[in-house]
Amino acid sequence: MDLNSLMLMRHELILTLLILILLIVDIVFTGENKKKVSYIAVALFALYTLISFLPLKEGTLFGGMFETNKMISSFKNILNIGVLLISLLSINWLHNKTLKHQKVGEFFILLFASLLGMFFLISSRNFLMLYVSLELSTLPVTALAAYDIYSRKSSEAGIKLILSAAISSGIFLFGISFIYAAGGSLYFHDLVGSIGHSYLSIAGLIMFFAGLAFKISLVPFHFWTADVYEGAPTPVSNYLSVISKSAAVFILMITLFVTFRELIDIWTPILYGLSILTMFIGNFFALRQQNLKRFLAFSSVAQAGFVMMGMLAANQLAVATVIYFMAIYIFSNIGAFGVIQVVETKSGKLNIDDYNGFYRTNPNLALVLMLSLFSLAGIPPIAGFFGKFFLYTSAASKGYYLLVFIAVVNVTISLYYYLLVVRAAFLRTSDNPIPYFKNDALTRIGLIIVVVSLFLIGLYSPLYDYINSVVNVLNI
Amino acid sequence: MISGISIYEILTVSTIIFFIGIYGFATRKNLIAMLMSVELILNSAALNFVIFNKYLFPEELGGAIFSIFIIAVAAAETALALAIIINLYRLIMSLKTDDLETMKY
Amino acid sequence: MLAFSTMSQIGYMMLALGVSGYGGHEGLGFMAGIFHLFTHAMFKALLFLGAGAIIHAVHSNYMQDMGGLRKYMPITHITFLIAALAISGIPPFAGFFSKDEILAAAFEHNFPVFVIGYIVAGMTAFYMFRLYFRIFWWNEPDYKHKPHEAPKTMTIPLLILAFMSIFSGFIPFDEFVSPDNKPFHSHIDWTLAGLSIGIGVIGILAALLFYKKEKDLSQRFRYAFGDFYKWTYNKFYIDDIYFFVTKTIIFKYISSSFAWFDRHIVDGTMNGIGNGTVWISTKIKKLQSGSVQDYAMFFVSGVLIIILIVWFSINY
Amino acid sequence: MDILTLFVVIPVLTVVALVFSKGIKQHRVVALIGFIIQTLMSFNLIYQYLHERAAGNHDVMVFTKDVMWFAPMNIHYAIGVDGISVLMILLTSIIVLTGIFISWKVDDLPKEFFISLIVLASGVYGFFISVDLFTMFVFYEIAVIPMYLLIGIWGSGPREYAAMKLTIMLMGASALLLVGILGVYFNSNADGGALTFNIFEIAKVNIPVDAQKLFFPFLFIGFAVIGALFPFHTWSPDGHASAPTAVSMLHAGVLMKLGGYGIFRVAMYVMPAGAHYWANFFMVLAVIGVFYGALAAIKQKDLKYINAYSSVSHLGLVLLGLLMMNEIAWKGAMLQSLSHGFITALFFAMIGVIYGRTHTRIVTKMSGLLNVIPVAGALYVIAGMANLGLPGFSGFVAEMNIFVGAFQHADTFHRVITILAVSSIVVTAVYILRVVGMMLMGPTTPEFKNLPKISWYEKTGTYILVLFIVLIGVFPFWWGGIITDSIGPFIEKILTF
Amino acid sequence: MIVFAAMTVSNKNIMRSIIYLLFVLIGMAAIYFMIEFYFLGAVQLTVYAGGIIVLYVNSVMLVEKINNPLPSVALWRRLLAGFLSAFGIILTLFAVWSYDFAVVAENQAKEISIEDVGLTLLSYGDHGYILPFEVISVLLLAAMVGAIVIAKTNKHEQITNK
Repeated sequence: MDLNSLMLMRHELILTLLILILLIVDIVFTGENKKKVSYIAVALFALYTLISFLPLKEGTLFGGMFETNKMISSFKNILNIGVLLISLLSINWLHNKTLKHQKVGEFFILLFASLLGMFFLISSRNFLMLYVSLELSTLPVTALAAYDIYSRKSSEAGIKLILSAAISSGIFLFGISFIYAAGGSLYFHDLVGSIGHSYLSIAGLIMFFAGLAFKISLVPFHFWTADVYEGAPTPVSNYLSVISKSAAVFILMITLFVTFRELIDIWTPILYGLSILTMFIGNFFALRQQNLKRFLAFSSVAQAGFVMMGMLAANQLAVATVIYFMAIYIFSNIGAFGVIQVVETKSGKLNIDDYNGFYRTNPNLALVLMLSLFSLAGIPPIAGFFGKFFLYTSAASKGYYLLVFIAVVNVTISLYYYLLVVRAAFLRTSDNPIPYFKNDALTRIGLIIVVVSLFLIGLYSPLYDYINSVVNVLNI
Repeated sequence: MISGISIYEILTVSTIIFFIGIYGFATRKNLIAMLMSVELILNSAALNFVIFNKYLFPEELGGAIFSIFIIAVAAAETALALAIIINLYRLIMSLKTDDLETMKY
Repeated sequence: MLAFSTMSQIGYMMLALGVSGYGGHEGLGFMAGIFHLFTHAMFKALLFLGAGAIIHAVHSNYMQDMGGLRKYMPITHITFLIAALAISGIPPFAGFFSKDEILAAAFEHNFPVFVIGYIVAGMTAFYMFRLYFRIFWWNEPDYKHKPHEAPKTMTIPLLILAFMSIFSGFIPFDEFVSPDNKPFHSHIDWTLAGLSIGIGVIGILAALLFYKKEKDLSQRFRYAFGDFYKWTYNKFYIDDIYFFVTKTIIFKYISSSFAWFDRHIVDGTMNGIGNGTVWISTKIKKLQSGSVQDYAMFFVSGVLIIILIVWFSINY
Repeated sequence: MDILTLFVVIPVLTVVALVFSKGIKQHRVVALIGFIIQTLMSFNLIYQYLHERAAGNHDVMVFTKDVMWFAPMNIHYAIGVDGISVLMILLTSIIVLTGIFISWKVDDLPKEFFISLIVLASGVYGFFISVDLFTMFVFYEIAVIPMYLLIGIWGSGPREYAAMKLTIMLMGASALLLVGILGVYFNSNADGGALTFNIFEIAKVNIPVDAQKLFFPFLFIGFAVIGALFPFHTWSPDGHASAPTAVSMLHAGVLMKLGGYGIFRVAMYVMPAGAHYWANFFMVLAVIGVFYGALAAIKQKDLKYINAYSSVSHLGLVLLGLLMMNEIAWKGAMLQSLSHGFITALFFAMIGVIYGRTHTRIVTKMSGLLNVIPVAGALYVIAGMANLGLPGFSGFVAEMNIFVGAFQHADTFHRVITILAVSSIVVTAVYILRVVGMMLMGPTTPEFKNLPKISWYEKTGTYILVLFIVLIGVFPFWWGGIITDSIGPFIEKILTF
Repeated sequence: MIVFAAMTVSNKNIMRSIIYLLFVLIGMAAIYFMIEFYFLGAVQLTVYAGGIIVLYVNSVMLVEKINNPLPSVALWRRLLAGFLSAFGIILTLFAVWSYDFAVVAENQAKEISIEDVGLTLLSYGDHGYILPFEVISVLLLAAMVGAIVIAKTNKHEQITNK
């Protein structure tokens, strides 16, 4: 244990440092200068994102409580990029909305704190660590969801999120306590092979699973999703829908594949059933939404179902594919939420019908929106297609053809509602369209990065090859 | 270890408290009361850890430490939740759960 | 008349197909059927376009408004004649070859069909030439506008088609159509050919007798050969039946019902799947009640139900 | 860069050029230049192909290229062409070229229109050059999606509904397709090799018969939906009727051909046992489509609906020909694909021309148009004649091959099917002639006395199409020869398994 | 303790509910003391009884009149929730009672002192919990910032009841 090995935690350490710097910066700048805090935050974060790409050694720390390897650090990098994009896109909203009450710095502090929680979450190899970091990732977000303190909806979203999260973490803890009783340890690697099949361990597994499924918003643990996404400020919904979900998927994958490999015959059917249920419920609810944020919430529920389908194979292909898909999903959803957020900030419009004639006034934004939605739907040559295709491949590799078929039927349903938005933006004209507006440079940079990535991740295969090559270290 | 009380009995107690918490969460009409139910749930979980630790694996401290963390997290959570609740009260002058249903379907 | 002349072809083509179907199992009959189908398509189109040109010229759809047009519309006249000859199976026009092959096939395999086909061939010839004489030779009515030759856009296709009607019979069709890529030689059986030419000629002559000039001859025939005239008269009934079959049955009932079926049943099913999905989504939206307590109940019951299902599905 | 990849790259470059061009004049010139290049390239491709064959190259596919794409799953970007795909590429480029001529006057969002059209075309090209199932599927979907925008934005009538229906049904079809592809993929190591998406690698393997029986219908229906197989054809009338002219042309002319091509190249080729097992069932569906499409066409009043049902009928013939399982029928099916492509494109072009002048497509409202717009009328008649199988035009050659092939089966079942299919020709004659009679002949409707003459760009477009229709009709052996050349491997694989 | 818990969730007076909750928490602490986890018991008492309960009391005083009875709940909801909870209790108890816990005999258990707890908490070796300890410090910081964010209002702005 020396400083050198502590550098394995580079991501977390720098991020903590960043939070502390921001705390100070936030105190230093007052009044009109508060605006600068956001730029400083984004600049620092961008710098940090760059640094984080430096190669990193593999290893464990703190007696096996914290682990890092290439897979984990590349996933952290993906999350970093996602958060960077969200921060880029949120500056516009922050300046419009919150400059008056001087809370710009806190926004970033909370955001980064939650990200820190995610990092500890995906690095944790101990259930205690898992629990604490899960809470660290949730609590700041609940604060962020209630961030817009003058909006009733925002407060409602915060309440709903924190209460749901509390009850889910209660059940989660209860489950862990059973696993602890059955396996005799809190360390993942101690638990491997020592859990055994018993009513107690199975109940524990399912309760534990429910806690993570809550974060991923699988049916029937998804109900908070739509309400919170709708009420929370859009950047926060964006964050919840991509970063929070991805991290939870990742750790769920590790725990299920490694720790609970013994119980594979138990969780496979659960995943199978919930995957179907999630896809259908998510799609059916999304079909009738007018509010775009709710719409995307249900669409993200449905996407979670697809991810579960990909996880079923429980092999290297599954892990690589799920990580790859989550990376694509992050970009697609950020793109969609980003456009919605820009429009909401500038014109206050959120309904699908308000987007009638959108292409004719704001062609570029409409294009970004369309590409993002097509990526979510899985239309080539946009990356989402490749992600989805590999998920199907992963599921089919274990012979789940029926599930693949159901999934593709669901893609068709989902295409329908994605096309509803495209229809509004492209096909229709309106007497009262969203007026043309010019975006600031940061928003543009963010959206351009999104679009470029959407094409690049899919067509440029070395990215997938890289992910595939780092995955083979799963065996703890 | 309490003499005369088996692990099963204590676990029964904690389970019942857990589900009383859930019952309370589902039925209370007041946000603060709901939050109190959450405390019951978290406490019973913490109790579980301690009991397992003591009865089954007394040579290490994982469970006990876990419950310390649960208590700490619960405190943070409560503080945050109460802050949001009070803010909501400032906005709508009510804590009824029925007033929380503006977003649905 | 336009629809009439179009529709009446169908029945004949059906018959040709029927013949070809029974025709033979060695490919000859079928080959011939197809051959005839396509040569037929050709002079049928020719006839049709010719009819179009005529209608264009006299501004009327009705035969009684026509007559003696050969003077005004020479090109149309010639091409129409070619078509009529072809359809009657007179060599060297295309129809001869194909029809001959059909009949040959029918003769070999199915004699009754051959007889029917044979008679029908004669009837066709009569029928077509009735049209031809009636339009181009019959006494001139009082034309309000002077009939004139059709524009080039019409005559040129007419000429091309006529050309093809003449020569397409010589296309080495056998090689083309042959089943196994080996050319297969159709030999023209001149006995049969003679027979079929004969019936064609008889038909033509009959039409010539009746319809070349107005009334006199046909009136006389009516008295002289009452039975025969009745027979030909009945053939007009056959035309009527054709007309009835095509216009009423195919148009009104079969086709309409297919169209209806397509729009309402097939399309309706496809749309129904879509609407059903939307309907389900309206039905279940109540689940998302907005109450966080309901959500918690769903959450807990979800966990419990999964546990229960898993427990029941494993047996210890 | 190899000759085939250019077919995907040039459209992309054209799109880029379009993005930077300004004003409708520049847009259409850029689009036109792009597609003239494409057309020249496809001629060049045919020339090169023939040259290659003449030089004694008897590979199944020529100009092949194989680049590893996603190594972990053995996905390649693998391309190559044989005689069939070469002709299909030619068909595509001709139709897109004429489509651009026909839509010379698009005034609403012209840039976007041409871009969508070109993206669609590049998807189709990609589909025809792929020999890797994954690549093929990618291009298939690329080809489907621009349709939504094309119909939705520039269409007429219930365009939103039609566009949505078309897209959803085709995507639903791709659901089946995808399951089928994955099923094939995971059985492609049956003989102990690696999993692969490459069609020809898979064809070397004997996929277990049970798997073939299971997955053949997925692939077949998946492809057949876009080829308007009977119960799944309902997207086609609505889609065609609502689409703008060039899109109807491209859609009926090219996109629907993906179905037959895919069935032949993929479904039947890699799963011969499945094909034989299912052939009769699908044959019944196909013949229902043939007969039923023709009958339904009679009753339609809208010109585009008539043509759409006619397409259902004629593409049914393609499927029928494929399922007949012999060389002549296959040749016929492929020729029919080509010929119907040109004919139906000409049809839709003429409908576009007429509609552009009369602003109605209802047959009963028009009469005697031949006097007013003689060239257009004559072209329409030519299209009609070609469609009903007049010798000298392409339709005759194609349909005859199919029927002759079909007739080679001596059992009652095939006989009945064949006769039904053949009699659809008669019905075709009815609806074609009916329209020609009602619309072109007879006294001229007063309100249409003064219609503008057909313009140069419309003429150019349609004359090109007529030229090809006649070329196929007059030189059938040349076209048939190219196809026959390439059918060998199929015979070997499907008939002698 | 169960009775108190039940009272907590059923009493119509929120202040009384809080007191009953306090009793439950004290009961928990008593159990901890009985099984000789003194430190844990102490934490339970100080944090919960001393901190959280006070927080509750404060906030209730802030927002509600103490004597206001809580609104009554629809019977179907109570029945449903009751059924659900009963179902859950049965299920969980079945799991618990069917499991054969390998209880360690009393004499083998060693005394756990506060020092042990402290050392375990702060050791960074195997079975050391310093990392979560650090994480939770960040968590508390974040929660604090969050609470401040939400509680902080700009005096110049009117609170809009949107």
